[in-house]
Amino acid sequence: MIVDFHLNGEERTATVVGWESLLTVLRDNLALAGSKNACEQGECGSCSVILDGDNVCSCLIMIGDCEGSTITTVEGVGAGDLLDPVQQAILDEGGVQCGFCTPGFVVTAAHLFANDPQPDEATIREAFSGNICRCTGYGALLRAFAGLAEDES
Amino acid sequence: MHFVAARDLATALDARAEHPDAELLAGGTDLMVEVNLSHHRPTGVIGVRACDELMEWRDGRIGAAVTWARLEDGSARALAQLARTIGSPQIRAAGTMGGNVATASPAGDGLPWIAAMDGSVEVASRERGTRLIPWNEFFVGVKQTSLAGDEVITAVVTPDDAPHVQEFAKVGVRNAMVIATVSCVVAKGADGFRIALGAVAPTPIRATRAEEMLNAEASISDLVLEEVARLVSAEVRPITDHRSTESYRRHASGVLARRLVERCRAA
Amino acid sequence: MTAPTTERVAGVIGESTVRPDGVAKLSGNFAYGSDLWIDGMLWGATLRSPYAHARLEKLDITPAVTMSGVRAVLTQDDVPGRARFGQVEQDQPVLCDGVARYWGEPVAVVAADDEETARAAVAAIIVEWEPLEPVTDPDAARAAGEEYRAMVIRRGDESAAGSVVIEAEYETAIQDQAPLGPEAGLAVPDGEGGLDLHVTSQWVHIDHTQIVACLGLEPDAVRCHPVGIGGAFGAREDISVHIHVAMLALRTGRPVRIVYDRTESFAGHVKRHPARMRYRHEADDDGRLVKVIVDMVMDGGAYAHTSHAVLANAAFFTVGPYNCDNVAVDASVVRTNNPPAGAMRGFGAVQVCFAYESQMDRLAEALGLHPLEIRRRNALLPGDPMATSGQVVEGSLPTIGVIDLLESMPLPDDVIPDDPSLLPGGTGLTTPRGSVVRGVGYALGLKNLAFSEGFDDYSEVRLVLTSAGLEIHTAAIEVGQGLVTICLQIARSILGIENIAWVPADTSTIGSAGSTSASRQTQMTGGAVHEAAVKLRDHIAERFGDDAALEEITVDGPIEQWVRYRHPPTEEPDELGQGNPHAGFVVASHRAVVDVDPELGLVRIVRVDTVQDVGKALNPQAIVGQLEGGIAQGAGFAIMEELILEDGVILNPNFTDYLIPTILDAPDVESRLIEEPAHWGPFGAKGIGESPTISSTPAIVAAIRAATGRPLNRVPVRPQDIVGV
Amino acid sequence: MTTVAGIVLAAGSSLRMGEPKQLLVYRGTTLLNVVIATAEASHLDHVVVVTGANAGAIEDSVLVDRAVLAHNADFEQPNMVSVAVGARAVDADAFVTLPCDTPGITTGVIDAMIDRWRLDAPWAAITDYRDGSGHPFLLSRVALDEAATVAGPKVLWRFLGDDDTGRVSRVTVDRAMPPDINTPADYEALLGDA
Repeated sequence: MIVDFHLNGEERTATVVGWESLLTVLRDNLALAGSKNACEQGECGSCSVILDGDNVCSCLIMIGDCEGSTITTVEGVGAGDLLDPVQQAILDEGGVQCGFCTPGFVVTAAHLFANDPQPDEATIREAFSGNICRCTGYGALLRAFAGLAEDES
Repeated sequence: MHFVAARDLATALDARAEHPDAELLAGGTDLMVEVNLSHHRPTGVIGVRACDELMEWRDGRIGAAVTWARLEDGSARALAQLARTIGSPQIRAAGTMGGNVATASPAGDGLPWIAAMDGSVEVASRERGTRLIPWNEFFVGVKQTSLAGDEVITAVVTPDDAPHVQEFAKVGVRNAMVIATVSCVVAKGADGFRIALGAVAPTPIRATRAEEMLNAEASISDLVLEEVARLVSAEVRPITDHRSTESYRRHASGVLARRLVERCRAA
Repeated sequence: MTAPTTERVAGVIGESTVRPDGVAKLSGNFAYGSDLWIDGMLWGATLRSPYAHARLEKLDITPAVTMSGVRAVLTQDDVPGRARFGQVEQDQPVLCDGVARYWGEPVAVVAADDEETARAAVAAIIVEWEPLEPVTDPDAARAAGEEYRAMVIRRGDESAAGSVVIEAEYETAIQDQAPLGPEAGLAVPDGEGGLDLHVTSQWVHIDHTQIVACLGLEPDAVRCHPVGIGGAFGAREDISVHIHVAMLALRTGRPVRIVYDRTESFAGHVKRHPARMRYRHEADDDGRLVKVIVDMVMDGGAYAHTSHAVLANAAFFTVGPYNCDNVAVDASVVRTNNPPAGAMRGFGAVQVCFAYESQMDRLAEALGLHPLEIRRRNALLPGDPMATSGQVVEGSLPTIGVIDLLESMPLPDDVIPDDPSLLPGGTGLTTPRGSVVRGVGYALGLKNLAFSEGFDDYSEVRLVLTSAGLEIHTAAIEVGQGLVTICLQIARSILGIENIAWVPADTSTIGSAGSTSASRQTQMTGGAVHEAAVKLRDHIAERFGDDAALEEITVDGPIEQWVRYRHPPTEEPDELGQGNPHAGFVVASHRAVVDVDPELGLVRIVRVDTVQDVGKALNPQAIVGQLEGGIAQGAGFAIMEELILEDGVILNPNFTDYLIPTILDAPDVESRLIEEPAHWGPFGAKGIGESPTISSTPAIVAAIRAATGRPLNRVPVRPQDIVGV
Repeated sequence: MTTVAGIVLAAGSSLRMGEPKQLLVYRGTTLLNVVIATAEASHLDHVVVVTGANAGAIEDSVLVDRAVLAHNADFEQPNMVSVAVGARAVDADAFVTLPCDTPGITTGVIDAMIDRWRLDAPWAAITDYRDGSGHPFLLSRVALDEAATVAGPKVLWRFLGDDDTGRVSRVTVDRAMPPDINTPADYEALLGDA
């Protein structure tokens, strides 16, 4: 089947069987490898994308259900090397180590701060409770997001 | 593969009748795991997450496609509490009440609430119309329900007199993204206390002996609370698996029930 | 498909320079192993044993090879060279040799035109097994003599006796590194019988040695290239996809890629050794250790991997950073049908730290001493002999420093939080404030730096100075820890050049940099960069004077400086474990504060404070990142991370049930660094990657004990252990 | 320059093997695919794979890079019919026969035959091994047309092997004749050698 959707501001088309995950189609059909394939069970958040305004795991979205959807991936958050403020904050605080979880954190952060520019710490923690990071212990990430919230106030 | 994106119930029911092998897809949080693991290759799928009727939510009737993210903000207290413990924000944005009911996992977080409310599952088919299945007839075993092949789960329905005083708790060894070791809903209505538990039997269960004992007592002393805990621990039928042990689950069931009775009493 | 190259960022040592690969990682453009792609490549997939121990009765690949789109299906008969691989012992068949010895052991590999066909072909292979009784009890394996290595350490007088005796048995379960990036490799045939292999690895040269042997090729026919790594923690020190993907590429003549899914990843890399440790500590009335007797068995699983070295670490660090004149250790690592064990952050020092620190707490309690006081009285310091090997501690070891500084750090207010999400059970709302008990616990941990026991441990670096700036050529692997940043800072500090590029080298263009493990790369490759940069600087000064411009220096072309850097030599110990097996030591302290719901056995780790011996802080932000990340892994091991086995089969090979701490579980961390320069390495820096994982776990368990009074002799601590049901 | 085509003979019904020998597992794929890959790796200008019996299953599993497929519906007929079918599928001046059951015919042997054609364009050629003669055979377009008129079994052998006109050139290969795989015992031996 053919699925059309709005991806990072562009109209895109994918020819698919239909049951594939959005993640698979992004990575294998559309060469957008920024969304990561760490667990494919919705248990790590590395494949987070914004789908019609919701932050979801793209591994759990069936591509056949994406007709007409609006999707933002990590590639659509900044503009290549020109970082979005959430990306810059993570970089400055040392919130990147191996970086495999990073795209998921970037997308979740973009979603959070778009909806709530000044989240408190409890809100931040809960918003990122679906994003596993194995390297940083989250301290640098929390400092990055708390700093962003402070900058907004 | 045949994909029907049903925007209304009639379309969904037609598709269900015409494609008996097609799978129903709501949030995808269960089905896609099976697909990703190569355990499953659907030949047809009926998507219902944007089905108008199924997205409706009003007092006493929760459309099957209502997401946990929406339910987190609802007025049914225990339902909101449990919704907040389901998976992660990403899962709650996609996962639905109807999906939880359809999967019928013993650890399904929404199920003890339905049991505590004495709720029913509303299902519909093109040929036979709508029927209401009481929760204890709908959930028949581990991941087994009485849904017929041509039916679609349309809603979870709770009676008008469902208790407003209701409390939820769930034990897991992680503070997010965790499958329940034991979950419990206690509600207090005109007929007294109701105690429902999840992850301690093949289906959600009510601790009826504990309820009877509790509701027969004029006042709830510490002794009565201890007896509630003891009876609940005895009444559940948990197993030992890689998530916990039978004995811990029995113990925790009693503790949770006792604590939630206290919380309801204080409410 | 290029390996990650590095943008240039400013910064010298001591500054918290941001990492040069950060922008690519944040924008989704960084290429990890699983992102590798060549048009026209084939997809590989692996058939695995469903049993931990079974005889392969029948293997018929006909249905797979005759499937449309399948290019090759290979079994053990197709291994072109040596049939077995392994870093130390070559005991693991490349593909099942007729008997599967662990769950998930690879049996056959497929290359097909697409992923779906490859998976379908794996499913189509006809395979019949005769299940055999698996050996899953390490004590039984030891009794049967199935030992990869047995060690005996005898020091001092076995008849010495103390007035206080503490005896207990401890157990640690299987922790998995669970790196988020899956195992992945892309093999590209070169058309001349050889190939280029791009593979997730911590040490491409040790991979290369094993790969060429099994492929039956000359060393220069295979080039192993580093790729982007999504975390490692030890999981990538051994072979996974390497030989399989290379065999498929050679056989088909096409590029082939294999990427493991999460379940395969759990099956496909080594674990932290589970251990059983029987301890007897004897101390005098002042709490000074008189004698320590230890008997331990570690489960190495089905194949040897690095079990020999892990056991040595466990045995030599049995007593921890403490003095004791009389020590007897009997330690074995055994062969079972459990998942193969190998390297994981801490490498043997983790398991014993849980045991010796629990023992120290019990001694303190018996003597009425504060936990930090008994540690202070026994502290191992420079000039002291190691309790086990007798090796005199050289260089810095601020054991007293990490105790005193930790003690001076303020404890949080003793107030149980209001926010239910910060209580045990979190948003599960299990626990009212009134049911919470707070506990505080302490632990110290000791670790060796770099490889030990006489291993010829080195790192090669080539610096190339061009008119554009400096290039650092090395095969050292950046796994996320920040090695690249540190090396650029070192070179910049010595040469005063801003423009420095990191050029990842393959195995054909430079010698080994050694493994990115054992807390060694900051000192080893950092040391190599340091030495090369100093030589280059001196050379330039001699020829061109101090103020020559880059254009002037490179007017006749680039200037190169190659070095092979070694740490001070170590020795194999004698048959009683005596000698000088180690190149140096690093020490750390942790203090954990936990809130516990004793009735439900639920724990929330409120905070973990730490003092880390760093030698010299080259990049404070990167160090804090290692400390916080290591503590999160230690916290996971303390209360949730465990692979559960049944008859050797992993029951939870997925992120649904192998639980890693989330942001709601990870403790707040306050870090303090002690800078007392090491006796070798760049600017006196020490490797600190492993320390935070070693003593954070026992500190947390000590805090839970303090809150509950339960013995808790096993990690992870489960709710039922706290409740006692 | 003249062109040479290889014709992989894969139409047979494998009576003595009892199962399609084209599909026997060999070197991680099928016997036929190994032979095709060898042919494709040689200097042949074209490679044609002629299928017949079990064509459906064989064509599902066949791996071709530059080879083309041709079908011989008359596969019960002698091999010569398949050669003719293959020859019709390509435009070439000479044809090299490659039975799918003789995986031991190497790229080097094929290239030696091609070299002979390039050297003196014989009417036909046959390979002389240490211990006998056999495939690959080479037929010029003229020889092929002539052979197509001969009836009966074993046409190639009778036509080339027994030729006494001196028109058949001999290409000497200093090695043992590669065995053809006709029976389960042959197959076992092949796997044993591998």
